[in-house]
Amino acid sequence: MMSRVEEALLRLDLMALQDRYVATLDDDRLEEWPGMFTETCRYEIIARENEEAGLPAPLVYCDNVRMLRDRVVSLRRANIYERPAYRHFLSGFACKRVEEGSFEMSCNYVVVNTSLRGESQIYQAGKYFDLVVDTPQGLRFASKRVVYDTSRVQTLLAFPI
Amino acid sequence: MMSRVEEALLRLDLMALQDRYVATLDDDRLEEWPGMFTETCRYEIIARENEEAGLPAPLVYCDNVRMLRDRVVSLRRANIYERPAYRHFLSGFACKRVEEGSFEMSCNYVVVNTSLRGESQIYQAGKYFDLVVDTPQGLRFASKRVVYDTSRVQTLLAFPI
Amino acid sequence: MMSRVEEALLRLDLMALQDRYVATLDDDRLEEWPGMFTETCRYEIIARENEEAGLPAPLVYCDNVRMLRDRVVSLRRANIYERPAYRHFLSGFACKRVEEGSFEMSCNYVVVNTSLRGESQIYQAGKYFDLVVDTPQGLRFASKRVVYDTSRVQTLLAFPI
Amino acid sequence: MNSADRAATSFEGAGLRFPRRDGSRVPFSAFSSPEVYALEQERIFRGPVWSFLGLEAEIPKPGDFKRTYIGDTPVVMTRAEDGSLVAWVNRCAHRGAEICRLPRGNATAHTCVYHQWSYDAKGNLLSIPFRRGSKNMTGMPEDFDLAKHGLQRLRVDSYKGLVFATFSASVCGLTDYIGPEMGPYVDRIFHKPVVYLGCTRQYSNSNWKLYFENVKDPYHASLLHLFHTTFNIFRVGMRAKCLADSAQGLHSVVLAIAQDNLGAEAYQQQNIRSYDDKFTLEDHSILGLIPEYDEITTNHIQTIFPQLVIQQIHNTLAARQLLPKGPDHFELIFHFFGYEDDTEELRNLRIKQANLAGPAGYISMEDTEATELVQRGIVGSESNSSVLEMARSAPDEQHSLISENLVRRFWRGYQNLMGFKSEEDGGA
Amino acid sequence: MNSADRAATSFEGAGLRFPRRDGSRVPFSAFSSPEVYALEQERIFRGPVWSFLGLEAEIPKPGDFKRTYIGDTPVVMTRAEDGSLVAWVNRCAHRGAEICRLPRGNATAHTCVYHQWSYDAKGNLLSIPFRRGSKNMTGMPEDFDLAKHGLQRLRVDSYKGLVFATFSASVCGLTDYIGPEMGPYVDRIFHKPVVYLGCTRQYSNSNWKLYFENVKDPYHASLLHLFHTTFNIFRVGMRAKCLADSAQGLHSVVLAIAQDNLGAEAYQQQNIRSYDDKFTLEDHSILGLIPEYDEITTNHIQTIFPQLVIQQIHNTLAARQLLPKGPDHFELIFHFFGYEDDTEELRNLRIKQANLAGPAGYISMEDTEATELVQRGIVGSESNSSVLEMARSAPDEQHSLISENLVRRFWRGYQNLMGFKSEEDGGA
Amino acid sequence: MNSADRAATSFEGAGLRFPRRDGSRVPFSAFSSPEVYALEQERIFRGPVWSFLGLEAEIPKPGDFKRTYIGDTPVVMTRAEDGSLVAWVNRCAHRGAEICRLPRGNATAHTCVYHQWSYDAKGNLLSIPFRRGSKNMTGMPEDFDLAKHGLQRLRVDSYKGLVFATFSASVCGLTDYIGPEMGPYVDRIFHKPVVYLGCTRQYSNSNWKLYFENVKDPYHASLLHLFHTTFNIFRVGMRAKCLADSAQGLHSVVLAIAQDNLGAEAYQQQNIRSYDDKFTLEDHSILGLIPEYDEITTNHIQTIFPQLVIQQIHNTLAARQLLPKGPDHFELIFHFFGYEDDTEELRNLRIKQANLAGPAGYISMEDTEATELVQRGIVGSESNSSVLEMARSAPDEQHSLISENLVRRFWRGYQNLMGFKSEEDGGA
Ligand code: FES
Ligand code: FES
Ligand code: FES
Ligand SMILES: [Fe+3]
Ligand SMILES: [Fe+3]
Ligand SMILES: [Fe+3]
Repeated sequence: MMSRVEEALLRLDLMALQDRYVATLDDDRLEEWPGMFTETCRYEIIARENEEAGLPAPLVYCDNVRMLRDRVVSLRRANIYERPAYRHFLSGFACKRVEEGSFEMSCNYVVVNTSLRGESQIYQAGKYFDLVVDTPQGLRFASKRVVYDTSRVQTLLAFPI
Repeated sequence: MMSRVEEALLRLDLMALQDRYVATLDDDRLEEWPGMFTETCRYEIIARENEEAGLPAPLVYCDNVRMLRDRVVSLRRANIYERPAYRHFLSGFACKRVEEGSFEMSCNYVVVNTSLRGESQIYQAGKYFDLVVDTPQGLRFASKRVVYDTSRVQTLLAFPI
Repeated sequence: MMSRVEEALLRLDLMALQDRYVATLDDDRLEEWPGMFTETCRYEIIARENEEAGLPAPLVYCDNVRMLRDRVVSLRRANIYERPAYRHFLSGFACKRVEEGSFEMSCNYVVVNTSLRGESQIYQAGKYFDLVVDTPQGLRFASKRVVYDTSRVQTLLAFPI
Repeated sequence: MNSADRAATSFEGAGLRFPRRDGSRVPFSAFSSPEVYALEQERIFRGPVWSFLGLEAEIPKPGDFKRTYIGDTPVVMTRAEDGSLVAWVNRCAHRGAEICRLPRGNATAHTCVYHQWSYDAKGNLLSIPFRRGSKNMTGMPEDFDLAKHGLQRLRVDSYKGLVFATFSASVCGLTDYIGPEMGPYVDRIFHKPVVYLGCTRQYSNSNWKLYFENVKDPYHASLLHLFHTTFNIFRVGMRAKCLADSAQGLHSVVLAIAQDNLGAEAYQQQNIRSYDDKFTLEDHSILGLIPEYDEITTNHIQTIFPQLVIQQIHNTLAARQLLPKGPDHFELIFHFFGYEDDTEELRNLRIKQANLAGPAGYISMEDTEATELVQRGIVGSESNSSVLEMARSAPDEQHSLISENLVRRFWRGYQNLMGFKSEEDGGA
Repeated sequence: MNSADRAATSFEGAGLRFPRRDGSRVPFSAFSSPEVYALEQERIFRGPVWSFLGLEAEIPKPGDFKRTYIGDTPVVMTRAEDGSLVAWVNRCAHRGAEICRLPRGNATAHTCVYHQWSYDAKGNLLSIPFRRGSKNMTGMPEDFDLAKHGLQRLRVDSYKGLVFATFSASVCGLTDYIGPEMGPYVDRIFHKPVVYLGCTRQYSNSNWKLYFENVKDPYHASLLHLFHTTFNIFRVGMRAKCLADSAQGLHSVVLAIAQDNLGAEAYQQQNIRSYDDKFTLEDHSILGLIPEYDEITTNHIQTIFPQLVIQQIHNTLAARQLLPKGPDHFELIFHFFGYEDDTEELRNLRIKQANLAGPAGYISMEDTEATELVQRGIVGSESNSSVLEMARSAPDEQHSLISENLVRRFWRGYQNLMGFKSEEDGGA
Repeated sequence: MNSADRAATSFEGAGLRFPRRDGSRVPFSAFSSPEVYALEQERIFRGPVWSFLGLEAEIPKPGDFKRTYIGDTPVVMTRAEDGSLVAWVNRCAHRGAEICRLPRGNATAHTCVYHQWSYDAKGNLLSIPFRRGSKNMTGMPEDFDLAKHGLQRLRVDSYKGLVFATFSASVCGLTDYIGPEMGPYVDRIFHKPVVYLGCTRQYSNSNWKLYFENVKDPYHASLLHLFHTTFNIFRVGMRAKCLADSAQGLHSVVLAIAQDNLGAEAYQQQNIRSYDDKFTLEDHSILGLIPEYDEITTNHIQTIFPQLVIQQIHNTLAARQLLPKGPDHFELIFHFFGYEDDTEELRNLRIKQANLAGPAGYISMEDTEATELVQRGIVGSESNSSVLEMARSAPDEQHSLISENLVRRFWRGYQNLMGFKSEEDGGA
């Protein structure tokens, strides 16, 4: 039973990480977002049509955590867009240990966004493919690949998914 | 490990409470809804725009459980509206113990509603901010503040969120 | 505490089964879908309006696993439809042991589908009513009744829910 | 003023011209023009046709009602206390609110929620709150006559348990409307009392007439629906019958006649016959066929213009109700039914065979896929036309499934109803 | 060219005819026609009316602004640095971008994000980047006059803290527009400084005029809203007052006057009176009524055409802003407020009584349900009319809640503004 | 009858009049009128223009196809077995269904699913099931000629790997259409074989011409897109070139020319220069610029009317395809590409710099935000006009980014194509 408990605790920890991740974005705490990644992380948002065709063109592509921080500064200081009101929802969670302290995790996501005039719409649906590592600071994303179904991006994408 | 297990069990209990809460509403078992609150509870639905501006105007505001029961009677007997077919979905769950037997809990919600003509639409998205207390009868909401993003309420709001 | 842990593990196992179920469909691994059912299973998709009126007309009705496999072959080989891009989301999970090795489970679902032109829409919302049994091969659905609210089926239904 | 009137006006000038007189060319704007759609509401749905509302079996008891539509107009069909069938527009005579707010139910009086004007099941205005005022308050004028402010009642009739209604005072009676050619085929399915089994609804992003074309087009059946072929089920010796009514040509029936009484076992034995590959059904019961009519057919698909398609596919029976929802949408409701004297086995088979037809049906799901492919394909080509030539040289051929005769016949009837000329006739 | 112009043209030919001169028959197409809607934008919202924008209390400080609408047109109301009220169309004088991108805020200059043309709070164009070019680059023409390219300013005025604006140069002043009949009732509610408490928004799938009818129709109150009746609360001795303005008849007020100063306790005591069943409120405080006006009313519902409804229900106060959103949608914004000198108890009661009115209000949620029932009920019946007969024989009766006088008066004013003739007048 | 025809008719009467002859005033209804949109489909997209469909690199092999649009009309571009490029309307010659149901793929024959009419890659009708009937069944008429019922083929041509098609038989050849001014700049980017890297799609709630204005408007660049400024990146000595074609003025190119070959390091060193605050990029590689053309530009933005914008921003390359989707929507597809001979380093840089442009691009995301601000800002102001005055007095200035010359030139070409008169010319 101990191993079943250990396994359950791992699953719960990973789910809690994902919950914290989406709450960070949905609460507009962008400044905390890069801190959930490792220094050498990969963060990518890519259309499923490209992914399935083996084509690399991304919507967003970062190959280290500094690029994530740059994006946050740009979003806060430079770019002009209607402030999103994201709500992420997750389901179909799966995880497995790939090696000691390193875990693959995936799940569906849908982002419901509300416009300034007060209408909530599905902004984007897709699937997360994550690699999580255990660090002295806790679980961190070594890679988060966001593969989106909703290939027609409505207006623009500012905030991360 | 025991404390990790205790913590996990608490988290699961609180998530299960939230699951029961939404199932109660989605199954149209309104009569059971007030029973999930304490006698002196607060239940409030308020637009995020008011909340962020520090303005108090609510959509629904109850400062005790009797008001919840009154609302149920009114919905069942007095008010005229198309019966909703809510489906709540939750994500981004967070909780913490504030003191012995008292817990803060929050999560995203989206309510999908289906009209009588059979179309399902996003009715409302937002976030729950709850205070849960442990009572002899089990976990109860001492406070549930429903802060909604979807400021344009479609047609009307009858059933609680 | 042990019994609380056992109960929590059961709940987690059943939730994980449901997660695997939706991931199987959303990843378009239809061939694995019948394997999640028992040989003598029931699988049914039925409109809530019929269910509530006590009328039997189904959208899909299978009374053994061979019918599920037939459906997969038909979908792969015979039928013509735009390939769906489903994303299931679940909430309001409830479960209870009905007898040794046999569990009732229910939850809300919403399926977000993305068309080939890249728009994501709510395709169907409803509730699962499941009977799960413990078999030597693991947990299997002895019955899965999909009661859908969205009575206007958009265009057609090809893939299972 | 009325939007259909305006459309009519603009069409009197412009006109939707059909290139040919024989229905073999249909301008694509017939499927997308909002003006054509508005005019159809007037000339067809509020015009001289009988529109199918539902089955008597849906409202067996006095007071039973169902909310539905004729074209765009909300109507209610109900059974009065005396057992008679009634239909009225679901619009309060006071300020126009929908009176009946539930899809189905039982009520012998209907009270509008807005000001509680109350009507009996026949649509007569029974009472108006404060009609006589109260204390110093005046109430309705003395000359206000309740009898003149009932709901808008429709002519309603039923044929063998199928309920129809019409806005037209002048159209012929229902039996004549169905006509001598179609009657016997309706009778075939509705020769004994039926039981309602529930419905499924399908919503398509395409024009309602594309669906009408589809069910009058036996040519597509074996080409679009590949279920039988894929599973190597030969329908040996299948004979066909394709008939239209001789009046307007808007109704029709297509029958696929089994030569032998094929039960599930017979189908199973056919597995020895195969095409290139080796797919077989694991559970053959879905294609069982328990004989229950004099002439054994696997398919009986019959349209009674404009809102009904009668379906018998193996042992599954349905009355499909077709409702237009704007120029580029329609709703299709499959009302499943059985007979009162069904054995349990037969009833179960009907339910299992609901897998064949309906929004998820093995041999029907492709139909809305096809109509939507047309709706999308014709965008930008509104001035082009479809080409309906199959069996054009054999307009009287009735035993062929390889034919577009019924479709061409339909378009001639449609042009006639709508007042649309052909270019060959010098149509303006 | 302008879509309203086109619509106008087509209406000059077609015309929306009202069957009667007295406003007692309203053709249903008034609620669904896109042409009527386009014409309303021109003849009403951009015409000779004052449209409510919000409360001064929403923008108390210089620079405070709020984005809103007059009809379909986006406008901003703001307070200039000198404290004066200003309103301008939220459209950059350069290429038309919305300048003000936030619902609310504080700014004494507004810079368009597209090319950073910058305006002061009064809409004067302050600066254009690179106006004089740069190095070899030319910039704006020499004769370009900043003063001629400010934002489109509207006439704006406030009455007792209620802010209105108009596109019309010719309409009379605001006080005259409100008129001598309505003024005292506005004063009643706005006699002392108010505090803004926030807003709730409701979006309805129905025409904006259905809501206007609704608030001018005291007849529906006790029939549609069953809250009081259900909880056996008798409103003994309720007197009423229903007035329209004498100019156009487009404004109105409906008062329900309590005979006694009924506090929560008084209501509680009434529990002994009961109807058939035994429902009682467990928490009566929601129906408390702390006296605060000379004349004690439970309800004061007043419309100032076309965008304002003033509401006092018990102690909850709101200015409802009505915004049309196409022929079949409107948005309704409840701006809740209190008085600066509210006691904590009174303020809390106002907030608690927000449960009575608003999108989820016990005695208001049915209103949009009703307007939507009408919008759905009239589809297909565009050439029919509603029937407004209640108290028609007593057009001067002002003390009755059982009356459609205000609604008929409204439609006569509407016809006049829109230039729609009556058939009785031989309207074309 | 055809909705564009009807619109044309109504416009012949009404006309969209431009206040001035020089393109400096654009009536806002050009961006919102459904009639203008319908007429654009006819006079532009089905008229004498070459519309961009995609890159040859998207369909390198025989049989490769891609589904796309010209205006509203669905079309397919494909490569025939002989390697030639082909384009046809994606509409079956039978009853109009979309034939090609996948966004991309490889097929040398296309079979409509509805009745399995089959076409080769060039759109020739190859076969019709049961054409000759079967047993007693008649089939198609004797005189039915397959050759007359192929798909509607378009003129198609490619220029340096960019594929274009036209409905027009009379428009000049593609090279002439691109013209002598634009050709060299297309050549600059497409001088050697390219590799397709995938696409991203953006959907905007605004009129397609607002996007066209945007990419012809260098004036907005440093004012709307604040990325460089925010990170204190000075683009010292940036020179510009802005050219339109001399034929219609509908094409154009805007270049921002770097004086030095600035690599990432050069940018990094500029951090010493700063504005008011201290924001710096932590990872500068995103602004690297590996020199690869004779003239080093940071930006090359070139429009080939009506569906193409060629983009080079630093080392990221894209062909943006602009598709109108009704009067108030457009879709923009960024087709990213590299060169066949890219080093790994250069290819990776192109991919990383996709962060700069596209729906989430640091220096492009604001463009759709801006076009939507205009679309919302002009509601209710359809009879007003935009004011395009920047550098109006210097129409021949080509080295300035502070200019609306290209935008005015565009509107003159647009008026010409659409047949819209100016008021200064006495336009009706
Ligand atoms: S609208 Fe029906 S009673 Fe008034
Ligand atoms: S549109 Fe406002 S500055 Fe150009
Ligand atoms: S529509 Fe294409 S084959 Fe019939
Ligand atoms: Fe079919
Ligand atoms: Fe009301
Ligand atoms: Fe730009």
